[in-house]
Amino acid sequence: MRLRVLYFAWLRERIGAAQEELETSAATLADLVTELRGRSDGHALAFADLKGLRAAIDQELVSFDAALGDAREVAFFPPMTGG
Amino acid sequence: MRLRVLYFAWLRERIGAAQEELETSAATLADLVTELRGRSDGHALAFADLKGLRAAIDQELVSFDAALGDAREVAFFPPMTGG
Amino acid sequence: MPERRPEHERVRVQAAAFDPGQEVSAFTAALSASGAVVSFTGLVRDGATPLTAMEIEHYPGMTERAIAAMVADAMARFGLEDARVIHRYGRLSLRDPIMMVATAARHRADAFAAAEFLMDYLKSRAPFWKKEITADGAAWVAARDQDEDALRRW
Amino acid sequence: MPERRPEHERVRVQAAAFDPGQEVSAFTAALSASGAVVSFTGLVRDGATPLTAMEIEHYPGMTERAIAAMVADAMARFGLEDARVIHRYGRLSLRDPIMMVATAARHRADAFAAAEFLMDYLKSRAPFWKKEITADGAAWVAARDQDEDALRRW
Repeated sequence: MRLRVLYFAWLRERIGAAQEELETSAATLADLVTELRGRSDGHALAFADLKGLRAAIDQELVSFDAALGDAREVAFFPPMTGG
Repeated sequence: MRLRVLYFAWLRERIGAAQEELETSAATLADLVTELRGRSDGHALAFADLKGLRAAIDQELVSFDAALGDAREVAFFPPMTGG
Repeated sequence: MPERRPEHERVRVQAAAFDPGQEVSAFTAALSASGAVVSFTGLVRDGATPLTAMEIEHYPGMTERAIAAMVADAMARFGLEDARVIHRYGRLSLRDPIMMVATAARHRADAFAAAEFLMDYLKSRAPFWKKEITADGAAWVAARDQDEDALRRW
Repeated sequence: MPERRPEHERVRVQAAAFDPGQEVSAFTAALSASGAVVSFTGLVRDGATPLTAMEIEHYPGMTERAIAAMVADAMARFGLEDARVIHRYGRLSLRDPIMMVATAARHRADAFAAAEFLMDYLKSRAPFWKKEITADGAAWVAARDQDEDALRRW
Protein backbone atom coordinates (compact mmCIF):
# COMPACT_ATOMS: atom_id res chain seq x y z
CA MET A 1 0.00 0.00 0.00
CA ARG A 2 1.29 3.45 -0.94
CA LEU A 3 1.05 5.95 1.92
CA ARG A 4 1.84 9.60 2.56
CA VAL A 5 3.22 10.12 6.06
CA LEU A 6 3.25 13.64 7.58
CA TYR A 7 5.20 14.92 10.59
CA PHE A 8 4.53 18.09 12.58
CA ALA A 9 6.24 20.28 15.20
CA TRP A 10 9.24 18.72 17.02
CA LEU A 11 8.54 15.36 15.38
CA ARG A 12 9.10 17.00 11.99
CA GLU A 13 12.29 18.64 13.23
CA ARG A 14 13.66 15.42 14.74
CA ILE A 15 12.95 13.40 11.59
CA GLY A 16 14.16 16.20 9.34
CA ALA A 17 11.24 15.99 6.92
CA ALA A 18 7.66 17.27 6.80
CA GLN A 19 6.46 14.31 4.72
CA GLU A 20 7.48 11.02 3.16
CA GLU A 21 5.86 8.80 0.54
CA LEU A 22 6.33 5.11 1.29
CA GLU A 23 5.21 1.59 0.46
CA THR A 24 4.04 -0.47 3.42
CA SER A 25 2.15 -3.64 4.29
CA ALA A 26 1.63 -2.61 7.94
CA ALA A 27 -1.82 -3.57 9.25
CA THR A 28 -2.03 -1.05 12.10
CA LEU A 29 -0.57 2.30 13.01
CA ALA A 30 1.61 0.55 15.63
CA ASP A 31 3.02 -1.76 12.92
CA LEU A 32 3.75 1.28 10.76
CA VAL A 33 5.59 2.95 13.64
CA THR A 34 7.79 -0.17 14.03
CA GLU A 35 8.69 0.10 10.34
CA LEU A 36 9.33 3.85 10.56
CA ARG A 37 11.70 3.43 13.52
CA GLY A 38 14.03 1.46 11.20
CA ARG A 39 14.31 4.23 8.61
CA SER A 40 16.87 6.45 10.44
CA ASP A 41 18.25 7.36 13.85
CA GLY A 42 16.05 10.47 13.69
CA HIS A 43 12.95 8.30 13.19
CA ALA A 44 14.01 5.95 15.98
CA LEU A 45 14.46 8.88 18.35
CA ALA A 46 11.21 10.58 17.28
CA PHE A 47 9.17 7.41 17.85
CA ALA A 48 11.02 6.25 20.98
CA ASP A 49 8.04 6.91 23.25
CA LEU A 50 4.53 6.86 21.81
CA LYS A 51 2.96 8.13 25.05
CA GLY A 52 3.79 11.72 24.13
CA LEU A 53 2.57 11.36 20.53
CA ARG A 54 -0.72 11.64 18.66
CA ALA A 55 -1.69 10.28 15.23
CA ALA A 56 -4.30 10.83 12.53
CA ILE A 57 -5.42 8.62 9.64
CA ASP A 58 -6.84 10.59 6.71
CA GLN A 59 -7.11 13.66 8.95
CA GLU A 60 -9.07 11.95 11.74
CA LEU A 61 -7.48 11.61 15.18
CA VAL A 62 -7.01 7.89 16.05
CA SER A 63 -5.22 5.75 18.62
CA PHE A 64 -2.07 3.76 17.79
CA ASP A 65 -3.94 0.45 17.62
CA ALA A 66 -6.08 1.75 14.72
CA ALA A 67 -6.09 -0.38 11.54
CA LEU A 68 -4.61 1.34 8.48
CA GLY A 69 -7.33 -0.08 6.20
CA ASP A 70 -7.14 1.78 2.90
CA ALA A 71 -5.59 4.89 4.46
CA ARG A 72 -3.91 7.33 2.07
CA GLU A 73 -2.48 9.83 4.55
CA VAL A 74 -1.12 9.21 8.03
CA ALA A 75 0.15 11.99 10.32
CA PHE A 76 2.19 11.92 13.54
CA PHE A 77 2.57 14.84 15.91
CA PRO A 78 2.93 15.91 19.55
CA PRO A 79 -0.16 16.82 21.62
CA MET A 80 -1.83 19.88 20.13
CA THR A 81 -1.38 23.33 21.63
CA GLY A 82 -3.92 25.47 19.81
CA GLY A 83 -6.28 28.09 21.18
CA MET B 1 -35.83 62.97 60.42
CA ARG B 2 -36.18 64.36 56.91
CA LEU B 3 -35.96 61.63 54.26
CA ARG B 4 -36.09 61.36 50.48
CA VAL B 5 -37.96 58.21 49.40
CA LEU B 6 -37.56 56.90 45.84
CA TYR B 7 -39.72 54.40 43.95
CA PHE B 8 -38.82 52.48 40.80
CA ALA B 9 -40.51 50.38 38.10
CA TRP B 10 -44.03 49.11 38.90
CA LEU B 11 -43.74 50.40 42.44
CA ARG B 12 -43.32 53.92 41.06
CA GLU B 13 -46.29 53.43 38.72
CA ARG B 14 -48.52 52.03 41.49
CA ILE B 15 -47.68 54.87 43.88
CA GLY B 16 -47.89 57.47 41.13
CA ALA B 17 -44.66 59.24 42.08
CA ALA B 18 -40.94 58.71 41.51
CA GLN B 19 -40.00 60.37 44.80
CA GLU B 20 -41.35 61.94 47.96
CA GLU B 21 -39.76 64.08 50.67
CA LEU B 22 -41.10 63.25 54.12
CA GLU B 23 -40.59 63.67 57.85
CA THR B 24 -40.42 60.42 59.83
CA SER B 25 -39.41 59.04 63.19
CA ALA B 26 -39.36 55.43 61.98
CA ALA B 27 -36.47 53.42 63.45
CA THR B 28 -36.29 50.71 60.80
CA LEU B 29 -37.18 50.27 57.16
CA ALA B 30 -40.11 48.05 58.23
CA ASP B 31 -41.42 50.86 60.45
CA LEU B 32 -41.13 53.28 57.55
CA VAL B 33 -43.10 50.90 55.31
CA THR B 34 -45.90 50.79 57.90
CA GLU B 35 -46.04 54.60 57.79
CA LEU B 36 -45.94 54.70 53.98
CA ARG B 37 -48.85 52.24 53.69
CA GLY B 38 -51.05 54.88 55.36
CA ARG B 39 -50.29 57.61 52.80
CA SER B 40 -52.67 56.44 50.03
CA ASP B 41 -54.41 53.41 48.55
CA GLY B 42 -51.64 53.29 45.96
CA HIS B 43 -49.02 53.08 48.71
CA ALA B 44 -51.02 50.41 50.56
CA LEU B 45 -51.27 48.34 47.38
CA ALA B 46 -47.61 48.83 46.45
CA PHE B 47 -46.40 47.72 49.89
CA ALA B 48 -49.00 44.95 50.40
CA ASP B 49 -46.41 42.17 50.09
CA LEU B 50 -42.78 42.89 50.96
CA LYS B 51 -41.60 39.49 49.75
CA GLY B 52 -41.50 40.73 46.15
CA LEU B 53 -39.74 44.00 47.06
CA ARG B 54 -36.16 45.19 47.57
CA ALA B 55 -34.87 48.27 49.36
CA ALA B 56 -31.77 50.42 49.56
CA ILE B 57 -30.60 52.93 52.17
CA ASP B 58 -28.31 55.61 50.77
CA GLN B 59 -27.84 53.52 47.62
CA GLU B 60 -26.79 50.32 49.42
CA LEU B 61 -29.03 47.25 49.18
CA VAL B 62 -30.38 46.30 52.62
CA SER B 63 -33.01 44.03 54.17
CA PHE B 64 -36.29 45.37 55.59
CA ASP B 65 -35.14 44.98 59.19
CA ALA B 66 -32.30 47.47 58.60
CA ALA B 67 -32.13 50.48 60.96
CA LEU B 68 -32.63 53.84 59.26
CA GLY B 69 -29.89 55.47 61.36
CA ASP B 70 -29.08 58.82 59.79
CA ALA B 71 -30.25 57.78 56.34
CA ARG B 72 -30.91 60.57 53.82
CA GLU B 73 -32.25 58.54 50.89
CA VAL B 74 -34.33 55.38 50.93
CA ALA B 75 -35.42 53.53 47.79
CA PHE B 76 -37.97 50.79 47.18
CA PHE B 77 -38.18 48.66 44.03
CA PRO B 78 -38.99 45.23 42.60
CA PRO B 79 -36.21 42.63 42.10
CA MET B 80 -33.71 43.92 39.56
CA THR B 81 -33.74 42.73 35.96
CA GLY B 82 -30.53 44.11 34.48
CA GLY B 83 -27.98 42.46 32.22
CA MET C 1 1.19 44.54 35.30
CA PRO C 2 0.87 48.17 34.24
CA GLU C 3 -0.73 50.88 36.33
CA ARG C 4 -4.38 50.10 36.79
CA ARG C 5 -7.16 52.19 35.31
CA PRO C 6 -9.33 54.03 37.88
CA GLU C 7 -12.48 52.09 38.75
CA HIS C 8 -14.88 54.68 37.34
CA GLU C 9 -13.39 54.37 33.85
CA ARG C 10 -14.28 50.69 33.85
CA VAL C 11 -18.04 51.35 34.20
CA ARG C 12 -20.35 53.28 31.86
CA VAL C 13 -24.09 53.65 32.41
CA GLN C 14 -25.55 55.53 29.48
CA ALA C 15 -28.61 56.20 27.33
CA ALA C 16 -26.51 56.31 24.14
CA ALA C 17 -26.09 53.31 21.88
CA PHE C 18 -22.65 51.66 21.68
CA ASP C 19 -20.90 49.21 19.35
CA PRO C 20 -19.76 46.09 21.26
CA GLY C 21 -17.12 45.32 18.61
CA GLN C 22 -15.55 48.76 18.87
CA GLU C 23 -15.50 48.39 22.65
CA VAL C 24 -13.78 44.99 22.39
CA SER C 25 -11.14 46.50 20.07
CA ALA C 26 -10.41 49.43 22.39
CA PHE C 27 -10.39 47.20 25.48
CA THR C 28 -8.02 44.69 23.86
CA ALA C 29 -5.66 47.32 22.46
CA ALA C 30 -4.99 48.74 25.95
CA LEU C 31 -3.91 45.39 27.47
CA SER C 32 -0.29 44.45 28.07
CA ALA C 33 -0.13 41.23 30.09
CA SER C 34 -3.25 39.26 29.20
CA GLY C 35 -3.55 36.14 27.07
CA ALA C 36 -7.34 35.88 27.32
CA VAL C 37 -10.16 38.37 26.66
CA VAL C 38 -13.82 37.43 27.11
CA SER C 39 -16.74 39.64 26.14
CA PHE C 40 -20.46 39.22 26.71
CA THR C 41 -23.08 41.29 24.89
CA GLY C 42 -26.76 41.26 25.80
CA LEU C 43 -29.16 42.10 22.93
CA VAL C 44 -32.85 43.05 22.92
CA ARG C 45 -34.72 40.02 21.58
CA ASP C 46 -38.32 38.97 21.07
CA GLY C 47 -40.08 37.06 23.81
CA ALA C 48 -43.33 35.13 23.33
CA THR C 49 -44.90 38.26 21.73
CA PRO C 50 -42.97 40.29 19.10
CA LEU C 51 -41.35 43.27 20.76
CA THR C 52 -42.02 46.90 19.77
CA ALA C 53 -39.40 48.34 22.11
CA MET C 54 -37.73 47.86 25.48
CA GLU C 55 -37.57 50.50 28.19
CA ILE C 56 -34.93 50.26 30.87
CA GLU C 57 -35.27 52.22 34.08
CA HIS C 58 -32.36 52.59 36.48
CA TYR C 59 -31.41 54.20 39.79
CA PRO C 60 -28.87 56.90 38.88
CA GLY C 61 -25.98 56.97 41.31
CA MET C 62 -26.67 53.59 42.90
CA THR C 63 -26.27 51.87 39.53
CA GLU C 64 -22.72 53.16 39.03
CA ARG C 65 -21.78 52.42 42.66
CA ALA C 66 -23.17 48.89 42.60
CA ILE C 67 -21.46 48.03 39.32
CA ALA C 68 -18.12 49.57 40.36
CA ALA C 69 -18.20 47.39 43.48
CA MET C 70 -18.90 44.24 41.39
CA VAL C 71 -16.06 45.10 39.04
CA ALA C 72 -13.60 45.70 41.91
CA ASP C 73 -14.68 42.36 43.40
CA ALA C 74 -14.18 40.55 40.07
CA MET C 75 -10.77 42.19 39.48
CA ALA C 76 -9.47 40.94 42.84
CA ARG C 77 -11.17 37.56 42.84
CA PHE C 78 -9.99 36.51 39.38
CA GLY C 79 -6.72 38.48 39.16
CA LEU C 80 -7.85 40.42 36.10
CA GLU C 81 -5.65 42.88 34.23
CA ASP C 82 -8.76 44.89 33.28
CA ALA C 83 -12.56 44.73 33.05
CA ARG C 84 -15.27 46.84 31.47
CA VAL C 85 -19.05 47.10 31.99
CA ILE C 86 -21.32 49.20 29.76
CA HIS C 87 -25.08 49.23 30.40
CA ARG C 88 -27.73 51.27 28.62
CA TYR C 89 -30.96 52.69 30.00
CA GLY C 90 -33.92 54.38 28.28
CA ARG C 91 -35.74 53.22 25.17
CA LEU C 92 -34.14 50.46 23.10
CA SER C 93 -35.15 48.73 19.88
CA LEU C 94 -35.14 45.06 18.90
CA ARG C 95 -31.57 43.73 18.45
CA ASP C 96 -29.95 46.76 20.11
CA PRO C 97 -27.06 45.90 22.40
CA ILE C 98 -28.34 46.42 25.97
CA MET C 99 -25.07 45.95 27.81
CA MET C 100 -21.68 44.36 27.64
CA VAL C 101 -18.99 43.01 29.91
CA ALA C 102 -15.33 42.50 28.97
CA THR C 103 -12.66 40.81 31.09
CA ALA C 104 -8.94 40.21 30.55
CA ALA C 105 -6.68 37.77 32.40
CA ARG C 106 -3.52 35.74 31.77
CA HIS C 107 -5.50 32.50 31.38
CA ARG C 108 -8.89 31.75 29.87
CA ALA C 109 -10.46 30.13 32.94
CA ASP C 110 -10.22 33.39 34.93
CA ALA C 111 -11.45 35.57 32.07
CA PHE C 112 -14.50 33.32 31.52
CA ALA C 113 -15.30 32.98 35.23
CA ALA C 114 -15.02 36.75 35.79
CA ALA C 115 -17.38 37.52 32.88
CA GLU C 116 -19.96 35.03 34.18
CA PHE C 117 -19.58 36.35 37.72
CA LEU C 118 -20.19 39.93 36.53
CA MET C 119 -23.20 38.86 34.44
CA ASP C 120 -24.75 36.97 37.35
CA TYR C 121 -24.37 40.00 39.64
CA LEU C 122 -25.53 42.52 37.04
CA LYS C 123 -28.71 40.47 36.44
CA SER C 124 -29.86 40.50 40.05
CA ARG C 125 -27.91 43.19 41.93
CA ALA C 126 -27.58 46.19 39.61
CA PRO C 127 -30.64 48.48 39.90
CA PHE C 128 -32.10 48.17 36.39
CA TRP C 129 -35.68 47.26 35.51
CA LYS C 130 -36.74 46.21 32.04
CA LYS C 131 -40.14 46.87 30.52
CA GLU C 132 -41.22 45.13 27.32
CA ILE C 133 -43.50 47.03 24.97
CA THR C 134 -45.49 44.86 22.56
CA ALA C 135 -48.67 45.27 20.52
CA ASP C 136 -50.50 43.94 23.63
CA GLY C 137 -49.20 46.74 25.84
CA ALA C 138 -46.30 47.23 28.24
CA ALA C 139 -45.17 44.77 30.92
CA TRP C 140 -42.33 44.79 33.44
CA VAL C 141 -39.99 41.83 33.01
CA ALA C 142 -40.21 39.57 36.05
CA ALA C 143 -37.01 38.50 37.82
CA ARG C 144 -36.30 34.81 37.29
CA ASP C 145 -35.59 32.50 40.24
CA GLN C 146 -32.75 30.95 38.27
CA ASP C 147 -31.00 34.34 38.06
CA GLU C 148 -31.13 34.64 41.85
CA ASP C 149 -29.97 31.01 42.18
CA ALA C 150 -27.03 31.70 39.85
CA LEU C 151 -25.44 33.89 42.55
CA ARG C 152 -25.02 30.92 44.86
CA ARG C 153 -22.20 29.46 42.83
CA TRP C 154 -19.82 32.32 43.66
CA MET D 1 -34.47 31.01 13.59
CA PRO D 2 -33.31 32.13 10.13
CA GLU D 3 -31.65 29.90 7.58
CA ARG D 4 -28.34 28.68 8.95
CA ARG D 5 -25.00 29.70 7.52
CA PRO D 6 -23.01 26.88 5.89
CA GLU D 7 -20.52 25.29 8.30
CA HIS D 8 -17.43 26.34 6.34
CA GLU D 9 -18.28 30.05 6.69
CA ARG D 10 -18.14 29.67 10.44
CA VAL D 11 -14.46 28.63 10.47
CA ARG D 12 -11.43 30.56 9.23
CA VAL D 13 -7.85 29.29 9.50
CA GLN D 14 -5.54 31.97 8.18
CA ALA D 15 -2.06 33.50 8.27
CA ALA D 16 -3.46 37.04 8.07
CA ALA D 17 -4.05 39.19 11.13
CA PHE D 18 -7.64 39.97 12.13
CA ASP D 19 -9.40 42.47 14.42
CA PRO D 20 -11.47 40.68 17.10
CA GLY D 21 -13.67 43.74 17.60
CA GLN D 22 -14.54 43.99 13.92
CA GLU D 23 -15.37 40.27 13.94
CA VAL D 24 -17.65 40.69 16.97
CA SER D 25 -19.46 43.57 15.21
CA ALA D 26 -20.01 41.58 12.00
CA PHE D 27 -21.04 38.46 13.91
CA THR D 28 -23.52 40.38 16.08
CA ALA D 29 -25.01 42.35 13.19
CA ALA D 30 -26.03 39.14 11.37
CA LEU D 31 -28.01 37.70 14.31
CA SER D 32 -31.79 37.77 14.52
CA ALA D 33 -32.96 35.64 17.46
CA SER D 34 -30.17 35.80 20.04
CA GLY D 35 -30.11 37.67 23.32
CA ALA D 36 -26.56 36.66 24.27
CA VAL D 37 -23.23 36.88 22.42
CA VAL D 38 -19.97 35.67 23.97
CA SER D 39 -16.55 36.16 22.43
CA PHE D 40 -13.16 34.85 23.47
CA THR D 41 -9.89 36.20 22.08
CA GLY D 42 -6.51 34.58 22.70
CA LEU D 43 -3.52 36.96 22.59
CA VAL D 44 0.22 36.28 22.33
CA ARG D 45 1.69 37.05 25.75
CA ASP D 46 5.04 36.77 27.49
CA GLY D 47 5.84 33.63 29.43
CA ALA D 48 8.70 33.37 31.97
CA THR D 49 11.10 34.78 29.35
CA PRO D 50 10.16 37.84 27.22
CA LEU D 51 8.90 36.70 23.85
CA THR D 52 10.42 37.73 20.53
CA ALA D 53 7.74 36.04 18.43
CA MET D 54 5.42 33.05 18.29
CA GLU D 55 5.28 30.57 15.43
CA ILE D 56 2.19 28.46 14.93
CA GLU D 57 2.33 25.34 12.78
CA HIS D 58 -0.85 23.60 11.68
CA TYR D 59 -2.06 20.64 9.63
CA PRO D 60 -3.81 22.18 6.60
CA GLY D 61 -7.02 20.38 5.79
CA MET D 62 -7.33 18.51 9.07
CA THR D 63 -7.43 21.80 10.99
CA GLU D 64 -10.49 23.07 9.12
CA ARG D 65 -12.23 19.66 9.35
CA ALA D 66 -11.57 19.26 13.05
CA ILE D 67 -12.78 22.77 13.90
CA ALA D 68 -15.88 22.50 11.68
CA ALA D 69 -16.81 19.30 13.56
CA MET D 70 -16.37 21.03 16.94
CA VAL D 71 -18.51 23.96 15.79
CA ALA D 72 -21.29 21.67 14.50
CA ASP D 73 -21.19 19.82 17.82
CA ALA D 74 -21.42 23.08 19.81
CA MET D 75 -24.26 24.42 17.63
CA ALA D 76 -26.37 21.32 18.31
CA ARG D 77 -25.42 20.78 21.94
CA PHE D 78 -26.12 24.37 23.07
CA GLY D 79 -28.83 25.33 20.54
CA LEU D 80 -26.79 28.22 19.14
CA GLU D 81 -28.07 30.60 16.49
CA ASP D 82 -24.51 31.02 15.17
CA ALA D 83 -20.84 30.49 16.04
CA ARG D 84 -17.52 31.62 14.63
CA VAL D 85 -13.93 30.37 15.00
CA ILE D 86 -10.91 32.21 13.58
CA HIS D 87 -7.40 30.84 14.18
CA ARG D 88 -4.11 32.16 12.83
CA TYR D 89 -0.98 30.22 11.91
CA GLY D 90 2.53 31.40 10.94
CA ARG D 91 4.61 34.03 12.70
CA LEU D 92 2.91 36.25 15.28
CA SER D 93 4.15 39.10 17.47
CA LEU D 94 3.60 39.84 21.13
CA ARG D 95 -0.04 40.94 21.81
CA ASP D 96 -1.30 39.80 18.40
CA PRO D 97 -4.69 38.08 18.51
CA ILE D 98 -4.00 34.36 17.93
CA MET D 99 -7.58 33.19 17.64
CA MET D 100 -11.13 33.96 18.56
CA VAL D 101 -14.41 32.20 19.20
CA ALA D 102 -17.86 33.82 19.11
CA THR D 103 -21.15 32.18 20.09
CA ALA D 104 -24.76 33.40 20.03
CA ALA D 105 -27.76 31.92 21.85
CA ARG D 106 -31.08 33.06 23.31
CA HIS D 107 -29.74 32.86 26.89
CA ARG D 108 -26.35 33.64 28.38
CA ALA D 109 -25.72 30.23 29.97
CA ASP D 110 -25.70 28.51 26.55
CA ALA D 111 -23.54 31.18 24.91
CA PHE D 112 -20.96 30.99 27.72
CA ALA D 113 -20.94 27.18 27.85
CA ALA D 114 -20.55 26.90 24.07
CA ALA D 115 -17.60 29.31 24.02
CA GLU D 116 -15.86 27.41 26.80
CA PHE D 117 -16.61 24.08 25.12
CA LEU D 118 -15.09 25.31 21.84
CA MET D 119 -12.01 26.70 23.62
CA ASP D 120 -11.43 23.45 25.50
CA TYR D 121 -11.62 21.44 22.27
CA LEU D 122 -9.53 23.89 20.24
CA LYS D 123 -6.76 23.75 22.86
CA SER D 124 -6.31 19.99 22.73
CA ARG D 125 -8.01 18.67 19.59
CA ALA D 126 -7.31 21.16 16.79
CA PRO D 127 -3.95 20.40 15.08
CA PHE D 128 -1.96 23.52 15.96
CA TRP D 129 1.46 23.61 17.60
CA LYS D 130 2.92 26.74 19.13
CA LYS D 131 6.62 27.58 19.26
CA GLU D 132 7.90 30.41 21.43
CA ILE D 133 10.90 32.37 20.19
CA THR D 134 12.83 34.21 22.91
CA ALA D 135 16.37 35.59 23.27
CA ASP D 136 17.29 32.11 24.62
CA GLY D 137 16.16 30.35 21.43
CA ALA D 138 13.02 28.61 20.22
CA ALA D 139 10.96 26.08 22.18
CA TRP D 140 7.75 24.18 21.42
CA VAL D 141 5.00 24.94 23.91
CA ALA D 142 4.21 21.79 25.91
CA ALA D 143 0.60 20.64 26.20
CA ARG D 144 -0.72 21.10 29.73
CA ASP D 145 -2.40 18.24 31.60
CA GLN D 146 -5.09 20.65 32.78
CA ASP D 147 -6.07 21.38 29.15
CA GLU D 148 -6.57 17.66 28.54
CA ASP D 149 -8.49 17.37 31.84
CA ALA D 150 -10.74 20.28 30.85
CA LEU D 151 -12.34 18.08 28.16
CA ARG D 152 -13.77 15.73 30.78
CA ARG D 153 -16.41 18.21 31.87
CA TRP D 154 -18.25 17.98 28.54
